[in-house]
Amino acid sequence: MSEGTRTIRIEALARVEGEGALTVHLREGRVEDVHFRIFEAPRFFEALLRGRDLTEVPDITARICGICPVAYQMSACHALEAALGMSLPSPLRALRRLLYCGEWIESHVLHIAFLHAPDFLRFESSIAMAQSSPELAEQVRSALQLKKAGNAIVNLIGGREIHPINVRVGGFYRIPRQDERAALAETLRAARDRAHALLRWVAAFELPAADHDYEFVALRHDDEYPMNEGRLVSNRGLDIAYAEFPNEFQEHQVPYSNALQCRRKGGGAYFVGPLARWNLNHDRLPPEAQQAAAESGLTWPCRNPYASIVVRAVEVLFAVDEAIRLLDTFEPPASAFIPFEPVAAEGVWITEAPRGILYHRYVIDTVGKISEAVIVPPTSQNQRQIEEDLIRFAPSVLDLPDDDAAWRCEQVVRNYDPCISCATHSLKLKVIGR
Amino acid sequence: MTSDPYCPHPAVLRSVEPETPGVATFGMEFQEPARAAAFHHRPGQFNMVYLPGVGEVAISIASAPGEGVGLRHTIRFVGRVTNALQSLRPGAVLGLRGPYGSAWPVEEARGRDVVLVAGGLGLAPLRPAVKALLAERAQYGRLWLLYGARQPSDRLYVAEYADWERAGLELLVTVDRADASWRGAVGIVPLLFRKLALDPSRTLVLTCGPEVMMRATVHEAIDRGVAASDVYVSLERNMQCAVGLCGHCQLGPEFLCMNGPVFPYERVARFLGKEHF
Amino acid sequence: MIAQPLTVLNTRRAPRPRLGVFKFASCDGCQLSLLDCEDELLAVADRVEIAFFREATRRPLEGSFDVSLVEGSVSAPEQEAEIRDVRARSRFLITLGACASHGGIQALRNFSRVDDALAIVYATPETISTLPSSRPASDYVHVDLELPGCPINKRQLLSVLAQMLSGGKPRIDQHALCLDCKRQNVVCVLVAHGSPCLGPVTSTGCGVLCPSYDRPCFSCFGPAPQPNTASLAERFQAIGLSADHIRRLFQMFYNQAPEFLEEARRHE
Amino acid sequence: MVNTSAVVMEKSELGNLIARLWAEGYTVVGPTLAQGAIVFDELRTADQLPIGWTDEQEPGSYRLKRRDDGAYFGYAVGPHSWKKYLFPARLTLFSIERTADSFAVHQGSTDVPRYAFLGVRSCDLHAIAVQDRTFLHGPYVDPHYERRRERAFIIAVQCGTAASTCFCASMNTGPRATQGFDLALTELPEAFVVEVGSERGGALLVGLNVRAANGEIEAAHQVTETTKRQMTRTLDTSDMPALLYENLDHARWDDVAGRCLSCTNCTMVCPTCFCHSVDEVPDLLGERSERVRQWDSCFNPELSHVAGGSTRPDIRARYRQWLTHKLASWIDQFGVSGCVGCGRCITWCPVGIDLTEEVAAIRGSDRA
Ligand SMILES: Cc1cc2nc3c(=O)[nH]c(=O)nc-3n(C[C@H](O)[C@H](O)[C@H](O)COP(=O)(O)OP(=O)(O)OC[C@H]3O[C@@H](n4cnc5c(N)ncnc54)[C@H](O)[C@@H]3O)c2cc1C
Ligand code: SF4
Ligand code: SF4
Ligand code: SF4
Repeated sequence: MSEGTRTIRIEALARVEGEGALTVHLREGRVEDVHFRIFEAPRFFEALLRGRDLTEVPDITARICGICPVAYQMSACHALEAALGMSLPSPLRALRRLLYCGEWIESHVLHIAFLHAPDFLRFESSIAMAQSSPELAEQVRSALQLKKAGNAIVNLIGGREIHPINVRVGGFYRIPRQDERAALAETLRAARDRAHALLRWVAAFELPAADHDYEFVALRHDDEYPMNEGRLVSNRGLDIAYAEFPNEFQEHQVPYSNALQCRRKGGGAYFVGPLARWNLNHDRLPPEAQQAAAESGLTWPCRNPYASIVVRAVEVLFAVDEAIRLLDTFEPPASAFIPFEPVAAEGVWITEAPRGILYHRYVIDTVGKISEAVIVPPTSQNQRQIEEDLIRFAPSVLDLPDDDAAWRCEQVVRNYDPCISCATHSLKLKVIGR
Repeated sequence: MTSDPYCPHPAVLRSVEPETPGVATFGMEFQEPARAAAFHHRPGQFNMVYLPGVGEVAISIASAPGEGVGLRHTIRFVGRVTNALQSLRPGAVLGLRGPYGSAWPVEEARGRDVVLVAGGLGLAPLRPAVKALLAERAQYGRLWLLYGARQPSDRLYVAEYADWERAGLELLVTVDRADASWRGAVGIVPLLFRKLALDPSRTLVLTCGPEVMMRATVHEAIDRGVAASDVYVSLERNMQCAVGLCGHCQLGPEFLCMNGPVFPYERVARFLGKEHF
Repeated sequence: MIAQPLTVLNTRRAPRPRLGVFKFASCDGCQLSLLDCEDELLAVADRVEIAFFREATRRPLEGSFDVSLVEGSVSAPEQEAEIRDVRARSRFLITLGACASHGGIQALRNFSRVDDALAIVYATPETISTLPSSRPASDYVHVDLELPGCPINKRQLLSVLAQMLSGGKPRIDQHALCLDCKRQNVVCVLVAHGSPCLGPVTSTGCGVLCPSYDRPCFSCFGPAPQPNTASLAERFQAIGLSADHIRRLFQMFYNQAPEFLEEARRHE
Repeated sequence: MVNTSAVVMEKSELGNLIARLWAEGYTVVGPTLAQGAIVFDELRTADQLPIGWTDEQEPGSYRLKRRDDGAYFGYAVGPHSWKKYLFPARLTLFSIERTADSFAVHQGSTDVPRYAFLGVRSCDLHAIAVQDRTFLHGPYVDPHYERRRERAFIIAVQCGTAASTCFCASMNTGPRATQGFDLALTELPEAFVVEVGSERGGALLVGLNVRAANGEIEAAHQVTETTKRQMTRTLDTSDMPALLYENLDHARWDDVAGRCLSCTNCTMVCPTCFCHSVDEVPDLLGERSERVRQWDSCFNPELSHVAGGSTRPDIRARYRQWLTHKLASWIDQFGVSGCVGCGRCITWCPVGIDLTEEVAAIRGSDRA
């Protein structure tokens, strides 16, 4: 089967957010070309933001992605607050971290149980998985309840699971009441066992062997596992402030895709997301999470992209505990938000979306209108890495029938939990300035 | 404690007879014999018909009191509930509560001439009045039924016309649009009035149909000398409780479900003509 | 035997009704709402056959559907044929959310000339496929029901499915948000705080989120029937909003809804 | 006049009164601060009352303000009315469960709270009496209202302040509460004068620290007299209902239709509006459904929906329906006006439409 030319084509990737296609061209047993094509229709967010009031940015950018709207709201608010020279008091900071925990849990569990696990267990979907045996049904049901607990956080702190309404530049609209917070903490405590069970479940999956020397890029914070702040670091010595991002990274248009790909300047692909965070911040996880990770057999460092699913489960566990800690130690602030007056300025920020670093940069004018916006989502950044993984990996599936080969290739893509809606939020307006 | 007036009672669908395209008559019977026995209605009253999972609507009782077993409802399939009813087959269980509302003045009509004027589905609530009048034919003077349908195939209860006529009803039918087979009148119902040899002083007029048609009928009758207090109309509005609590069916001071649907025209005259009131 | 044969979805007769979920230009949020029904998802999957749902299953697109849920706006050339194909395969087509029903937030670009922008922006604009504007499905095909929201409310989606499974044509409430504000004891943020709330002209459905978070509604459920936007805009002016602010309020998620489009124009 | 059997109760005793009610099995509800307004909610202690606060109301505007004293009841009426307890905004009437060959009706729990309403104003007492006529005194009785109503304990408060939107004096519904309560409090600077309106009211006082009143009775009387004089808004109700019936084509309806949002707020805050819808809420399995009753409004186009459209298809028709019903046809239906002059609909209309002004405009150019 390894003679001649062959093309493995997946017209539309399933179980990813958004619309993407994959083409792997093989010739004589060699990978000739790989195109991870994102055909999701472009939505021009960076253009739409021009002329809008800065207070509208968190609501508008949330709509880039229904799976990780909180990430957009977090990066947007922090970038704008940076521009306005504001820093938030610790209770508001804590609420934002809490909100992010909710999104990490909800998004990771969705990916683990619904999008990725069926690959490892060879089901078309988690619904088919649930319908196949009582044990798997229980597993799926438990994952759903865990996801619900994550959503409960976003629901309370954000107002609703998708496109939260309670986030604003300067803080929040309303601080959840004590009774609401207490009920949420209870829900989360009840979810801890499920988080452990999820980790045990995925840890038992048979991971294909892989080992590659990636450049991992993530935030790193002085004493926390990174979410909303930190410096941008890599395992190859990168250590920069947010503002330097454009000096080190650059987006490219590729002819076959509606999304731009981001690469290291003068270099190549890099890897963002849970595995990068794990490799760069493993020491910032609290002892319980570290121990659970160790028991699950996760190594550090870990260069197997298939292990991402395990890292996600570790992060879920961490986020549940972190959310409980944040709720238990919460002291309500005097006011739900810090008022501000607009000034002409520029602001840059990066936060850790579930899928990796999310860069926002805004230029605002004297009356608080946006004059320029740049957004670089994690999926754009991983896109080149995904292609390179496929080039490395494709030869090993050559002997499989087309459908199986396609499936194995998809699994490689899903290691990155690509969010295609995010990646096509724009047609790069950014290029204009250059 | 007061029992819940919103509560439907199970009834079994016994028969479905197609009447015209989009209209069928449903025969149904309360599941509990006691409830069936306790149910007494008067011509012109209506029931609330409930379809579990879908909703509840007001439907006139098309059968006369004491006419066979159970109750008959003639229903046009126009919306959510009625369309869902359309697919029911005998044996299905639905809910019923009633009877509600006022009735045609069948008793008051003794000794007088009666003109029944129906437009379209408006014949359904008049049918029990026809049956009641004919059941005691000798008690009344002349009995006319003026009936207007959109087209010949839209006429309800065609099979019964001969019996009615034999029993002493003078039936005049008109259609908006005739077809090749149609030999009768063409035009709007109120115009049929002009064909009647009325003695206005001894005539009662009962009408049910679209509001515009009823208004024209009323004017025609009054123009012919019938007293406004001798003209009865049956009105429709959205109804949800049927017991004067929910407020949907108001027309000025009237709750149509409780004080109506049948009114002496006099009582509602000043509001009926008000557009969108 | 209870009210048996059901009109819209036939639940009692095998096979189960087939459900398809389709995506056009969007954020995925509306279809995610279905996966966010953590307590009901498996029950839904039991009652209906989830026959196509790319975000959740590898099953290929085949056959026809009793109900199709369509997310996203038509904004690329090939999507015009796609939406027609979905319609042809579907008995009952429901659009999910602001994008599918009105073009969504990305329809803000309908206000500028995308062709020109493309040429300036792209080194090779010809490789990018996009339509000049972002359009609702109803511009191309008949839509049986539009579920409003950016995103939709999953409760409303479940209610629609439940109604169909019970044999009724689904309906949803579309009155002004204020009615539910009051039913839920939420104090009016416009009257009590002077916040520019769009609730009086916005369709209900969200569950009164913003006012219950001390925030004025910014209409992610779009216009209620017969919205008196002019009177509300006048009120906003009286409480000190600039024309530009009023324009932006009406140019959000439902910027293409005729009533909002027109009101925004009055404040240009 | 103030009931001469009135007694005097120290302000500090109010907490004991509340505790007493809870101990007797009542759920005490009354005014408290929330969401920037004085709303009704459960009260466990007296300090949950909006002590030292007042409300400033104008058409379309409501603002809380600090008072310069520590009055417990120094404000007028807020956005909530007692109907939210007696006629809940959303209520599952019963559920229907499909059985093998029929369906079964499951009535919801009949074990509703026994409410004690603390701080009921005179207008609201009249409003409750108006709703009694709707739900209890017609040919059909609503058991859901009945159950809540017959168990409710009512503590009125005589109004010591009128908002600019109040006009109870015009409607003969206040400011002095004379009947329909178990107890009525008049707040004096140092104490409450307590009138007893029923036997169970009197019984509740037994064991509380109260003393006979003397001079306080006249002082209490003066409180409402002053309030009455403060009231600036009036509604001329002469020749209702005829005035409105005869002006159904008045040009003012078009004028108000241009302003009205048809948002339903006025009907929702009105303590007498009773329109509701009954919806079918099926479950996913098709085995059970609920009959859910919710507040509805004549401003909701759906309310008058019939196959083929709405009976009142535009805002003009809907506003006209509301006003004529409230002030005119209500009298024909129930023998009283549907308006008790509480002014809520004026304050809580987002665009400040004022029914007294609309009536004045129609009257001013009556039959013009
Ligand atoms: C007293 C009375 C007697 C009636 N008798 C009959 C009859 O004998 N046969 C018949 O076919 N129809 C009759 N109707 C009309 C029937 O009630 C409506 O056609 C039916 O409510 C439509 O409901 P739907 O859910 O199918 O339609 P949709 O249009 O989906 O209506 C939804 C809701 O609107 C209301 N509604 C819609 N149309 C009407 C209407 N015309 N009148 C009142 N409420 C409406 C109902 O609450 C209904 O549930 C009568 C109505 C009344 C008030
Ligand atoms: S807060 Fe907004 S939605 Fe609620 S009643 Fe006020 S205006 Fe209406
Ligand atoms: S209140 Fe308005 S803006 Fe807020 S969630 Fe609801 S519809 Fe959207
Ligand atoms: S109509 Fe207005 S003033 Fe009169 S009782 Fe109702 S809310 Fe109060």
